[in-house]
Amino acid sequence: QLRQQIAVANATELLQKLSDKCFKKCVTSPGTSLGNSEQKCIAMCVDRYLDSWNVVSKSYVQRLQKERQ
Amino acid sequence: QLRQQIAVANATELLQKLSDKCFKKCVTSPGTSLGNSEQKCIAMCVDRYLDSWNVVSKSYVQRLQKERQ
Amino acid sequence: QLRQQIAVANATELLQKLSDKCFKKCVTSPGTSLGNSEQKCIAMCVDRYLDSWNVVSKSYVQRLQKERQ
Amino acid sequence: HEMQQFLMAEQQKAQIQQQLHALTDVCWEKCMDKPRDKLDYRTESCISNCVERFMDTTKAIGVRLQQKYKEM
Amino acid sequence: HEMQQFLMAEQQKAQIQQQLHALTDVCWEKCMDKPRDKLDYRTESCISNCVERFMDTTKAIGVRLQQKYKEM
Amino acid sequence: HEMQQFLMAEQQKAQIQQQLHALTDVCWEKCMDKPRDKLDYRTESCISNCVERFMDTTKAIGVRLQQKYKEM
Repeated sequence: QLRQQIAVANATELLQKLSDKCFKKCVTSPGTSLGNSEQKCIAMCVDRYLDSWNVVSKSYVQRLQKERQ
Repeated sequence: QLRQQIAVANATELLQKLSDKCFKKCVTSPGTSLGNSEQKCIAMCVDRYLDSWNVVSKSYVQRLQKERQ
Repeated sequence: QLRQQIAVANATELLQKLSDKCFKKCVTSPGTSLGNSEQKCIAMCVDRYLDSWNVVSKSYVQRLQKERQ
Repeated sequence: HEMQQFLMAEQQKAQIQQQLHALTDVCWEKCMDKPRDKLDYRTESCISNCVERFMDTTKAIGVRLQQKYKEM
Repeated sequence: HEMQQFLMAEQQKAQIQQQLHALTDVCWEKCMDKPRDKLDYRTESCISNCVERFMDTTKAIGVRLQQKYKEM
Repeated sequence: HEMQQFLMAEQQKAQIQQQLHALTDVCWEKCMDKPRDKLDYRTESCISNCVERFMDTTKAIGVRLQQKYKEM
């Protein structure tokens, strides 16, 4: 149950961070609906952020392993 | 007592946010006292922030209600 | 033990803040190693941040004392 | 049970307050330039659009994340 | 009682530390450009003015908020 | 004892997650301009360098802080 709470907390933090960052990058002047290009930008923003998360994780783990040797 | 703690926590967070935002917006180069125009700017900043809070609350609640239908 | 926990929490927060601020100020485009000028900038950044911390503490305590009178 | 209900209601209220703080923060930065003596119409509609679009954005991201998790 | 006093004193200390972190943060961003090899006089007085003016600002805002609450 | 070990392992996992969030945050701001339809090579290597240099920076600062504490 604790494990689940941590997973939920993580997903929540990810959703908050993504909303914040992708809204700031993609919706420069908020109108009466999300335009097409804003929607595309948001989708790409999410995908690139997850890519970045993966690159960060890989680099971080490699670094920790190098330091342990 | 819990209700009171939440209210206090909220007021504290509001005071911190306002100090931070209005100081950044209104006091560009801090001198030996708060100038007249800085004081006016701070007062307007507080009033507009509370206005914004009200607009946000109204829009947020309307949206939640629309989604529940 | 509580006192120690607070001290550790403080040191951790200081280390996080310093990493964040000095990395942003000194490493503008991260390369394959920290360059000489980046290292110097980081060292100066830490020293100046601690200086600033001291100036802030002194001013803050003086102000609190003035207000108590 | 009453205590538990009370606690959950308070927790929910605290969460909503938290979201209002966050939204006001985002939309203030997005829409407010120099604070003036009145909230003009342009800024007001910017803020209310900002809240709506931010919630749209969160929703769109939630959907996208679920897709991604399924693909994994 | 001793334990309680100790805890409250520690809590107060932690709060002050927290405020010092926050103030250093704000005034560093306001006053420090590129870090140099010494804290020059101009930056030092900017920081100490920044602390004083920030505390003035917080006070002014506190007063204004109380007025507003009374008007409600 | 098992429970304690489990809790510590979970705590450590949470700390690592926290660091990954923070690193992704810093390196995203440092390396990503407008998000495109692919992660190009330049951005990818910027991010991985960013992680390495950030960790170097934290290490260098830790060393410096310890020196400073000894001098006090």
